[in-house]
Amino acid sequence: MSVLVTERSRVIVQGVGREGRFHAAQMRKYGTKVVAGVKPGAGGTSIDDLPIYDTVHDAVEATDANASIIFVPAAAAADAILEALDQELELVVAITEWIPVHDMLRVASVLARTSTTLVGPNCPGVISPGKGKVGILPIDSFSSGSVGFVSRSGTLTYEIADLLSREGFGQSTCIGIGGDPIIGLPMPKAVQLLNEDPDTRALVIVGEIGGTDEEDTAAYLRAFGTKPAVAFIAGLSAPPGKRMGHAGAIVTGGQGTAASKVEAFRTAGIPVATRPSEIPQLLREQLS
Amino acid sequence: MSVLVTERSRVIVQGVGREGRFHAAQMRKYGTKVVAGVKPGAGGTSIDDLPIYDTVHDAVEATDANASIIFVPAAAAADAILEALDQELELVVAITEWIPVHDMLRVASVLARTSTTLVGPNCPGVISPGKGKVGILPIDSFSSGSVGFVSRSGTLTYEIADLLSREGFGQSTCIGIGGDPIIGLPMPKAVQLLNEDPDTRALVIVGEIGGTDEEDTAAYLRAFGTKPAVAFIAGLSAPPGKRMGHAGAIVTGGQGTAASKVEAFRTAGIPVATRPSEIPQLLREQLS
Amino acid sequence: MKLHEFQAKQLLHDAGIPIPKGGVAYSPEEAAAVATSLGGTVVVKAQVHVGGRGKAGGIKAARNAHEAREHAASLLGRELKGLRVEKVLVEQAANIARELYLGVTLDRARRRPVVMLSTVGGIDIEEVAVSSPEKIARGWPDPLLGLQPFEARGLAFGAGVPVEQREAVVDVLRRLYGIFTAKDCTLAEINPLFVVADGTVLAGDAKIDVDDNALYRQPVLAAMKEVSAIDLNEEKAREIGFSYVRLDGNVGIIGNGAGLVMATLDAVKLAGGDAANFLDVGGGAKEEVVKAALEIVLSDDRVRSVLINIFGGITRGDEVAKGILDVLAEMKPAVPLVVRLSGTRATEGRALLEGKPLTSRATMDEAAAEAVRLAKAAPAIAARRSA
Amino acid sequence: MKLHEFQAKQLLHDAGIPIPKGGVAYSPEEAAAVATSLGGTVVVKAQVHVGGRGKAGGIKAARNAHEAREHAASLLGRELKGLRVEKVLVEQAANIARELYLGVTLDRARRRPVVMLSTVGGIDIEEVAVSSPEKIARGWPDPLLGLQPFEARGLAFGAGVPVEQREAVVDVLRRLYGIFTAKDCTLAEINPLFVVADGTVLAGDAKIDVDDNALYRQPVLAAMKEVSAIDLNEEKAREIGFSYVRLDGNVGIIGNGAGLVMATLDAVKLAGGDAANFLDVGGGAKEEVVKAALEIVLSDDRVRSVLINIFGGITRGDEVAKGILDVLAEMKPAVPLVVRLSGTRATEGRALLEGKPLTSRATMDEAAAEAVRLAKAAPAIAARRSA
Repeated sequence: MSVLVTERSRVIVQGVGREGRFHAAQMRKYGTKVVAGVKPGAGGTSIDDLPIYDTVHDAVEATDANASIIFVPAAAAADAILEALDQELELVVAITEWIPVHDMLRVASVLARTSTTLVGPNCPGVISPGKGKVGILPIDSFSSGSVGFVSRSGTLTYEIADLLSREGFGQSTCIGIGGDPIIGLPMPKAVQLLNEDPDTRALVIVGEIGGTDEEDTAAYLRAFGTKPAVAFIAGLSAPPGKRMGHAGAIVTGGQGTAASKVEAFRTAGIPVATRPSEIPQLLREQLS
Repeated sequence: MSVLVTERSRVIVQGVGREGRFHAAQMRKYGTKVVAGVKPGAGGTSIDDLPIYDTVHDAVEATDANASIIFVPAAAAADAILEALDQELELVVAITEWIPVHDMLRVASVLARTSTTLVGPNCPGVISPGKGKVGILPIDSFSSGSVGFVSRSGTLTYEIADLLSREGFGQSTCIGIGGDPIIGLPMPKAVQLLNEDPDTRALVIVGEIGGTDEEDTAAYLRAFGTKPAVAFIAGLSAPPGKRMGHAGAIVTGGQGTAASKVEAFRTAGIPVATRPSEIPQLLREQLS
Repeated sequence: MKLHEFQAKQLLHDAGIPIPKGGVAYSPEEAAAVATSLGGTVVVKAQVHVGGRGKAGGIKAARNAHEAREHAASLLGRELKGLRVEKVLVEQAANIARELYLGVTLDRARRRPVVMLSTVGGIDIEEVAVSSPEKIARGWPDPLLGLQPFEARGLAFGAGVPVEQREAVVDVLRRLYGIFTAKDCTLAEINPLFVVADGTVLAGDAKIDVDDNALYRQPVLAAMKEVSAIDLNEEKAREIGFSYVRLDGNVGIIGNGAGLVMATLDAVKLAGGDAANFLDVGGGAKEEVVKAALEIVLSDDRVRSVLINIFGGITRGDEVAKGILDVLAEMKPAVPLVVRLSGTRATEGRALLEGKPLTSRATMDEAAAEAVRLAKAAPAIAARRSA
Repeated sequence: MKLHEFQAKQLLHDAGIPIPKGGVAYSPEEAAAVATSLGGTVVVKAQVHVGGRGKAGGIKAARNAHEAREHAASLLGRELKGLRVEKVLVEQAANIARELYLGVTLDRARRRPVVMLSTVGGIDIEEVAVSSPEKIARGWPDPLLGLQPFEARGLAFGAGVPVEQREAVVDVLRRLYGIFTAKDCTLAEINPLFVVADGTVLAGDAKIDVDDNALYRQPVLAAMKEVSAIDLNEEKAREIGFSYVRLDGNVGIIGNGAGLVMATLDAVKLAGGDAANFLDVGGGAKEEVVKAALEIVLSDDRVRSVLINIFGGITRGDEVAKGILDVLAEMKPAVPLVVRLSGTRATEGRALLEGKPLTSRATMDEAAAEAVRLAKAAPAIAARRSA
């Protein structure tokens, strides 16, 4: 088993521009069932052998899809997410960056009334190595195994997955939750999914400055954690008040410091790597 | 047993002006536990021996209330309902008339996310004879028994309850659902409560022109009805396009006619009285 | 409260929905002036609150200012389905390629707004709704979110709006929904929405009904209210605080509670008569309220008898009786009164009425029968007055 | 994007929140003119984006126009916590009875707006939040509903707002929430809200931050943006489409992905150095993007070495290498470059860089250590240039 993405995932692509088409092809190459694209006005045509529908409703009705990945530009992205939520898909992954935060507040309020899992926005998506991916993660970094991996970062995820894979730590599922202040699947919930997944034997958690999700995750694991875990926090050297690339990566009002997050994980008995390269060794120690 | 209002109802009064105070006293006289009033700024005082709180939150925290009755004027009534919903009370009865319909659309959307039953607005409330009342219904018309009574009207309810009581048909619970187009507990749901109540042996349903709630109720009873039932529809002689006192009592676009409602009940095998005075006899026939 | 077409179109315009150029005229001369300023063919449209205005001859095309003047002259002052035409809207005629229907109203059963879109525009949409409901695309947006772009798009696809107009129609639909919520409407409708020969869209006609309960927070709309002579009693009743609706019969009705009054109208009908009005004095009516109600009902010349049906709950029978006695003393009404008092303090009330010039009955059915009998027996008030 | 106090107050005023009378001055003469027109005691306030402006001497009371001119003269042109004062706000002084705190911001963990109200106004609210959190009443309205009157009332009771000001404070709080949502704010704060001697309220100071991602739909606010000299590189980077943040060190950083760049800064720190900047070229960066990034980093005089850390996922190592080679060919940079390429087509990229005037390293840790060593060894650019 794995979480969120499995062999039975049937994915539609919302936004089939250059990026959407490229990644649709990549996902298919990895064996993921990409069943339709959505482009208003292009219904009935096909792009790269992918049947296109005018609406998510039509696409789901025709293909029995249960997941969606969104590449729609920022100004229309919240509408695309709401359209996906309206069809009660199991998983929606929003890749789009720069979505206004008030749009996401509204989306979050709607999301709370649905049973859909929204991953992102501003995220690389989800991969269950060997089973499928709904995202833009480069498959070469990943290998199948039993480490559950949750990360707020994109490229850093690939870097660390690469380190893990090289050292023989394959992954059950990797969830790139996204770097925005308001995201669909916050870190504590993502970690909970993997903590409760029987096929996941250990956890790797990569956080960064901003917000208190890492502290909440540490508190959750302190109470309910059942598996060896290792954490890493990016941004130890980031000065307060500066936004570090991600909209959510900022220390404000003394909140969201890397030091506080490191402290929280250590208090929960979870070792925190000083550098990414230390993670495999710490994991090995935890598992032994 | 009875529905909505029982011996364990603990009621707060939102809006303790002249009308609120009068009916608080009436409810208490009937043995209902009226435990607090809410009046912003008057917290800590008491009115007619009723302790007053600034907010519903404070009142509920202090008194463990599980129901509320609202007399707040129309312009502030939706806010009062939302305040009550926010405290997750079991029952909220809104007496207030003339609430803007868009306010009620918003309330209905919030209501759908709660477990609260909202009765009204523009309604006389609920009485479970002998057990308690949360409403403004005059107790003399009612007597305890096993007839479940749902009505869109106020005074007509009293008139018919009086007829029933005189003929020995006491009531389990009478629900005045209210005459507005958008109400918290539509007729089909109110009837369902009584249909599923083991202590209710027969149903009396009083509808009127406007909307399709009576048709939906008839359809529900046709499929799930388990008890003898009699209906009455007011407004057979009302011309289309004219609003008959209640905001919801209007025939528009050929929809909401009394004839259609009478037809729906008869199709469901439920006799429809031509005049209120026929109801007891029809009920007697149904029960024999 | 219904808005006139020209008022509704002003709201559309303010919300950024394209409308034809035009102006309101109160006289043939003004109509000619508007037509001249517009140039070319115009349409002269009677501004009255009736449906089927076109079929009734209330809309006329004019090729020039001269014709516009003539059409305005023939419409102004005339009665259209019983309502007097006091003004016309003179509009530039459009080169219409096709017509769509757009509407937002309440879905009571779903407790949501319902948004409707159809490519069968221009005709009676209620007929389409019955005969070919599949031709109307419907959506039920969450009022807390409003009509989202994806919902509006879905309706446009569902209704089969041509691809060239899709974005324009989606835009108009979302703006119309915006008016529906911002202006506390119970109905906001564009029928037809013209697709003009050049492919752009234009609101051909518009119907907007505003929630009376919300007029207190819509001062601009409240100011658009017009009181016609026929509604004077309704207006007076509303100011006092009770509901009055003029009907076609001759039995005046007063009761407490909307449902009870409706049932009373029905009882009159069953007894072979027709009510002259609906009048609900509301709950807890006191002496002076009953008096005011009687005055309104008695001011109606058509009334031949009055039926007062009170079931006392919060309302007290003795208070009602006192109000009736006041009117008897002051006005000495020329038509017979039938009173049915029941419920709280009804016995005391009935005692007060004993021996007075009115008929008392114990039940609604009996009272209705008596009021109808008296109305049929009574000569017309006008006749008696002239006597 | 942060607004200046005078801009934020304009938004409050437009939303119906009372603010003191005043005007912006760019010179001592203008300040004196504003003070004269206001009359009486005024306050001269430096308009710069720094916290603790008052403690740093940026706010001064003046009893007359003469003093206002003097205070403006002493403030204008001066640096306040590293930022140059280019304008002052001259405001009528208020007769303050007490001060409240009102704020709306994001609660990330709850994914809701959080509304805060406290009777401990005027001081650093973040300190209060830590030392006596019970003194701040908090509410989390549903963004689909907005801040309801009952919620605002509940906060006023919770914070212990005096009964005389309750309605006014509830009103200001709801209007402030309205600004927060209508203007796409990430922070909207009134601190302090003055309660004036006569019992009315007045926004003493205001802080508004606007979501950069939403500026495209807030043209009025976008036009308020000021680019200070220090931000020129940040602005240039934003236009190209990547994130650049100026930092205090001397090792220039280029990487792909915010998390990876943050980790690279940390690696530099762990190696005993300090980054001069944060620069994320984003995903899938091509040759020309890498070139533009290098140009920005090299334009910073403080930079003594540059560390390029690319983990190729969608980004291809050979494309990155070509961008680096272009810069090497065109600019002949005076500072040493350290490159770490990994992931997709990294082998090809490394092969392209072979034998070029730069240092290649296999891991992030090694690359960081080398960049720090080189920065420490290198003479200042200025020195080299003058040589």
